[in-house]
Amino acid sequence: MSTHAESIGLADGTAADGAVHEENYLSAKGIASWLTTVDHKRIGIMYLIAVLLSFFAGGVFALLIRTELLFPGQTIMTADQYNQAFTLHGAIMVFLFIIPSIPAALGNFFLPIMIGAKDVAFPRLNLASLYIWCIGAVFSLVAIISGSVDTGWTFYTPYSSRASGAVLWMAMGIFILGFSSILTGVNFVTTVHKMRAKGLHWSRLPLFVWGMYATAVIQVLATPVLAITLLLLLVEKTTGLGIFDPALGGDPVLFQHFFWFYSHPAVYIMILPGMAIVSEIIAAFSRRKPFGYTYIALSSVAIALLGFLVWGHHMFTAGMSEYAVMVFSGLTMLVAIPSGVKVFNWIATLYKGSITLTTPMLYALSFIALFSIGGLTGIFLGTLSVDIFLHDTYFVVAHFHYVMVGGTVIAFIGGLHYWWSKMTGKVYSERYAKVAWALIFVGFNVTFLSQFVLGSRGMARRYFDYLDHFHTLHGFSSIGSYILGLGFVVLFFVLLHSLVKGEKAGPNPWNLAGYEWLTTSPPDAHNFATEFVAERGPYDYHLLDENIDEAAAKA
Amino acid sequence: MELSTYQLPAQLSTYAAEVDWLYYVIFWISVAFFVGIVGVMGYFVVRYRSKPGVRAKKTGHSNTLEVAWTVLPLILLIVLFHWGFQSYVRGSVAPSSSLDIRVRGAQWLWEFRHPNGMEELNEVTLPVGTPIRFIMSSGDVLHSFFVPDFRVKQDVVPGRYSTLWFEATKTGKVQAYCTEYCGAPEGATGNVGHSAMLATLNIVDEETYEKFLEKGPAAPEGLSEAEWGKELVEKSGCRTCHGVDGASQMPAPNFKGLYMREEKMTSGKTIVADENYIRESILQPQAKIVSGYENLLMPPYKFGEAQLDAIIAYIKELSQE
Amino acid sequence: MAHEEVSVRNYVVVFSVLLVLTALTVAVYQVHLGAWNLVVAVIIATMKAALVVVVFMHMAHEARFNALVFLGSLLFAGIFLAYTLNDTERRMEVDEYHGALVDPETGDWAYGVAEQLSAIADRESGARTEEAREADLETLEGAAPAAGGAEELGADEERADDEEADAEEASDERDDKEE
Amino acid sequence: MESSSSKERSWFQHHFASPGQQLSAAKLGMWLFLAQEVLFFSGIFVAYGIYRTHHPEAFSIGSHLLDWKLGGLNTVVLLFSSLTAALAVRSSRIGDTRATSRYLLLTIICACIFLVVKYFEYSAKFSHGLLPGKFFDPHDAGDLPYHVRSFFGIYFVATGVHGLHVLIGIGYFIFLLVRNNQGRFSPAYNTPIDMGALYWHLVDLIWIYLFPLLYLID
Repeated sequence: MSTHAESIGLADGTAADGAVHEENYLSAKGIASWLTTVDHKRIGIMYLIAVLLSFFAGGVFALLIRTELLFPGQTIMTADQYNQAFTLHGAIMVFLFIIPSIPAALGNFFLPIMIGAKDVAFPRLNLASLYIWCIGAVFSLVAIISGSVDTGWTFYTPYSSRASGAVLWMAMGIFILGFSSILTGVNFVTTVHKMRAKGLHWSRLPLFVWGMYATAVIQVLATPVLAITLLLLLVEKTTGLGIFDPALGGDPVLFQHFFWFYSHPAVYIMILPGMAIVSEIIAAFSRRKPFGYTYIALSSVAIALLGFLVWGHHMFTAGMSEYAVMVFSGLTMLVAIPSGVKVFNWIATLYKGSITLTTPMLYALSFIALFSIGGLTGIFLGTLSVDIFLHDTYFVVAHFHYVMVGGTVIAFIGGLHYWWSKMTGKVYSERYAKVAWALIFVGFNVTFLSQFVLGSRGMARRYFDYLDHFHTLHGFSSIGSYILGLGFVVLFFVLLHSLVKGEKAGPNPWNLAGYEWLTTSPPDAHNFATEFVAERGPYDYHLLDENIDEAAAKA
Repeated sequence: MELSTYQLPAQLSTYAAEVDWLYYVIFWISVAFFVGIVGVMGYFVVRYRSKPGVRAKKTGHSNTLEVAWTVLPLILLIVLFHWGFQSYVRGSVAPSSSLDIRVRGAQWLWEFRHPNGMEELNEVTLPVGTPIRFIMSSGDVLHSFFVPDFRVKQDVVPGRYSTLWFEATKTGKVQAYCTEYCGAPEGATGNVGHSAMLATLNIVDEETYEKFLEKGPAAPEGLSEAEWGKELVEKSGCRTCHGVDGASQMPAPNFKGLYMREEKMTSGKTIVADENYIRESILQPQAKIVSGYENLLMPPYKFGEAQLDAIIAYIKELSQE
Repeated sequence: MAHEEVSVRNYVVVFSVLLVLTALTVAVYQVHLGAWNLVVAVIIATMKAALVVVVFMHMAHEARFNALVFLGSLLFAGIFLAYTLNDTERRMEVDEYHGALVDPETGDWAYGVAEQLSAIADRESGARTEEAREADLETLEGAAPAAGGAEELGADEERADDEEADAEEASDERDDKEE
Repeated sequence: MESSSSKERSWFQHHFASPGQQLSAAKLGMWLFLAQEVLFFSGIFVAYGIYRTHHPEAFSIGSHLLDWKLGGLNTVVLLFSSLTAALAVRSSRIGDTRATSRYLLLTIICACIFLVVKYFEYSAKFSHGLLPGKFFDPHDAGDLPYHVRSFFGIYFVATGVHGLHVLIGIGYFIFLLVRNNQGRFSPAYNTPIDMGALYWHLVDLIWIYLFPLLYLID
């Protein structure tokens, strides 16, 4: 065990110069030490690599789609290849990347540290969740290679129940990926409830932990309905069951109910971790306790619970009864409130803070701007008569990309930068990271702002070809997507470069107050050298600053 | 493409203005919120940039502020919900006096049937200024009928009917799209499948519509009259009973060599199968029946004049070979 | 564990109560109560379920949160059922065409239900070709031995005893479309 | 309990502060898993609810084709196995490992009886052509309404998925029996049996609802 004295209690902010060969979670070498590890930090790192690979695969499909749409008519692929491209872009990005991304990668790594625990409640279950993710990914890979999964990521019947066999593989793959998500959820809820260190009562939990907790609740309660939906789809495809296929007496709108009962809470599985990271970064780089801490924490839980009531707003034009349409539209308005509360509280946190514009802070601020656009356009789609016009057009595509890419992915990258030194012990170069941020910010906005106008002018979704009057906007969008792609490439080079040539990072490079900054970076195999006791809150910068003043006075 | 504003297409139905009004109400509210949020954020970031020696103020909290930015947006959203629902009801419940057009969506084509039975493919001629209700159903997978200029959209579900109504305010051609993903043929090149499933609504004035109902649709360009006749015969199911090769044992009279042939009627008279006889046998098959085919029940067909001429031209061409 | 052990007698008592409730469910089934049958059956089942959860699963001595988790899952399952029913049961109420399976005026079915119609037509005409049914029987016999005694089955009694297929009417080929 | 030597405490996971914390964490984890199972089966109950309200007469005819006596027998068998599972937990808590093995064995036997009865039920259905999906062809049942096939579709999915869970339960209980005979469990550590019993009670709960809803539609 490392004898890192200062890592307990209040770090004095100077880099840990003394320890040369101190033991940390990366020290054990060899493949076996990685494949059979139960250390939540290693599992987090493995998830991070797996998730970034699937992000790269999904991104390639996105660029293929945008290249196809650069010019009207056939550009680089045929219509059914295009359909496969957008289906796989959707399925890989949603099921393989964005749902496990923050909870399983950053959440696995930092949740136990931020509550002062040695590990998650069920470490072996955590490793099982990673392996189940891999098996699910293999099934999806077989589906991708073996042929035409062209049903859209939503698998709407009766098209999916009559489509080719490859849909069977993809449905089984996602069925298995669902269990990996459930296991992570069970793990996190139990960890937050049972494994908190002494002195860490609920009102002292970091907001990241609140966000992970709310996400885990949704993962546990919503994902099984996806499992039963895909199971029923598989049984219907193989034995002609007739629950969803109208030719056999089924009701395709019932499939949409089953699918969206999971998929709307799933979009909150995607955004809540993003919000959790942004709460951390905003508080850290304004060096203040977040304004309305309890309101931000409770709004995470409110989003998680309200998220189960509103799935019908995906189906306003699907042929639902007018009563159901009315009820769902009304409830959708409720779910917009907690998101608004969070955004206002973040901005109030900036007030009278001492703000430093590091790269993570840039990502957090752009999250607030982009997520606000995503959220506000959600109100267009929640209002009935406007949604009837805008449903299944590019307006919806732009809306959910603003929330998913502008929200979760930007927050994920912000979190990656924020904790990079803690995870890898290396420092990335701020200057180039800001270049990558600029490329991503510009590329993203060019790509998807033009899609808002495309959608409001009536351009339908999932179109292989379009009429000529949409050409200029599609051109802008495609060029924007290239800039966005370039931005991500630059970003990954910056991070990889830091791994190879980055200089060593101290335990608390930005001199922050979060509990994760109290341990060494990279952290000790058991997170803290000794038993962790929380004497102060995770955001008590005023206490931290007083200590620094005393240390400065003494020295 | 004609636009009513930078963001929205032309308003060509009575319902469009209402939707656009609510769209812009929400748009300007969103712009206000967005500018407010980003503006205040920008100002705070600049105003409270970290300066050496200046510490961040300890965070206070104010429940009034929290309650304010929970309740005020809630009230705003409830009002928006109310307007949205009111206008949705007006947009989804068709007036009772509306003209019912049957629509069948199938994989990658739209088929329209007028009340008098006449059918059109991927194109429909409709009167301006009268409420029109589409009663739609799909033959295979989910589709969705979307007319941006009328601001209406409704999924076309197989196994179920769904309805959509509008009242056009201007004559002219209006573009309609399919907006529920419905696949594409394997390996086919060019624009096929879901993105090619377009329909055009010809909005014409009242009399042109009445005249159209008699004359029926014009021949699709690029097809000669006989070829169009052949297509109509195949599409309308005549081939299930009538042969065209003069040899096969089909239950109904063979078309090959039919034109100007002498036929002995059940009434004993022999007549010449000329144009009028063929036209009459299509519209009222039971009027004159050739002896030996008494027990065959042919359903009456509704074709426009142009379509009848095309079928007759096709039969003539078959008879000359 | 903190609390003293529950005696075997308690468990057996609870078990016998569960048996009584099962018998009650079956008894209520014999009595024709119309729609109320479902309500009563669900109530009795819920009582049995509550007994199992509280006694067998020691919910009484559990941490409160575990009970909250379990009841929460029931709540969300209920929401799922309630809203889906709110949709499927209330179609055609505003516009009699919207969501109708059969055209209210002309009575013909919506498109896209070919297999369903052909199956209904088959059933009405009772026409199914001999070989198609024989083929099915082989696959079944191979799969599972036919149960011995003639199960009393379905609508009319006397039909059940001539188990062999000789008296069946011929019927046109049913096109079992292979997906 | 703390006094036992480290060999006996091999079951204690070191990242927990105390065995008490480990047990309560295991319990919470199990209840979360049961909540997830409830929602998994809720999909089937919703499909059942929708189609029963849509086609009540087809469902009641379909239900009459089922043999409720076998269903009732299965219910009693499962209730008894629930009892023996609970007794197994009780006896392992007071340290009577022989009684625990007996009860575990009884639970496994009851579960097997349940599956055998299920097998007879299924084969009776198969011989009458009442199969799921497109194989549904009740050749000697006369004029059944079309949606009886939906009833049997849901019947086979529900009882099939439930049967699968019974199978998983049997596997786990055999694992418990083996571990118990090796003397792994003691009053200080019997969490796996506790968890197995919780899972088994849930499987019984699902059947308590499935039996009246599927077999007893008047």
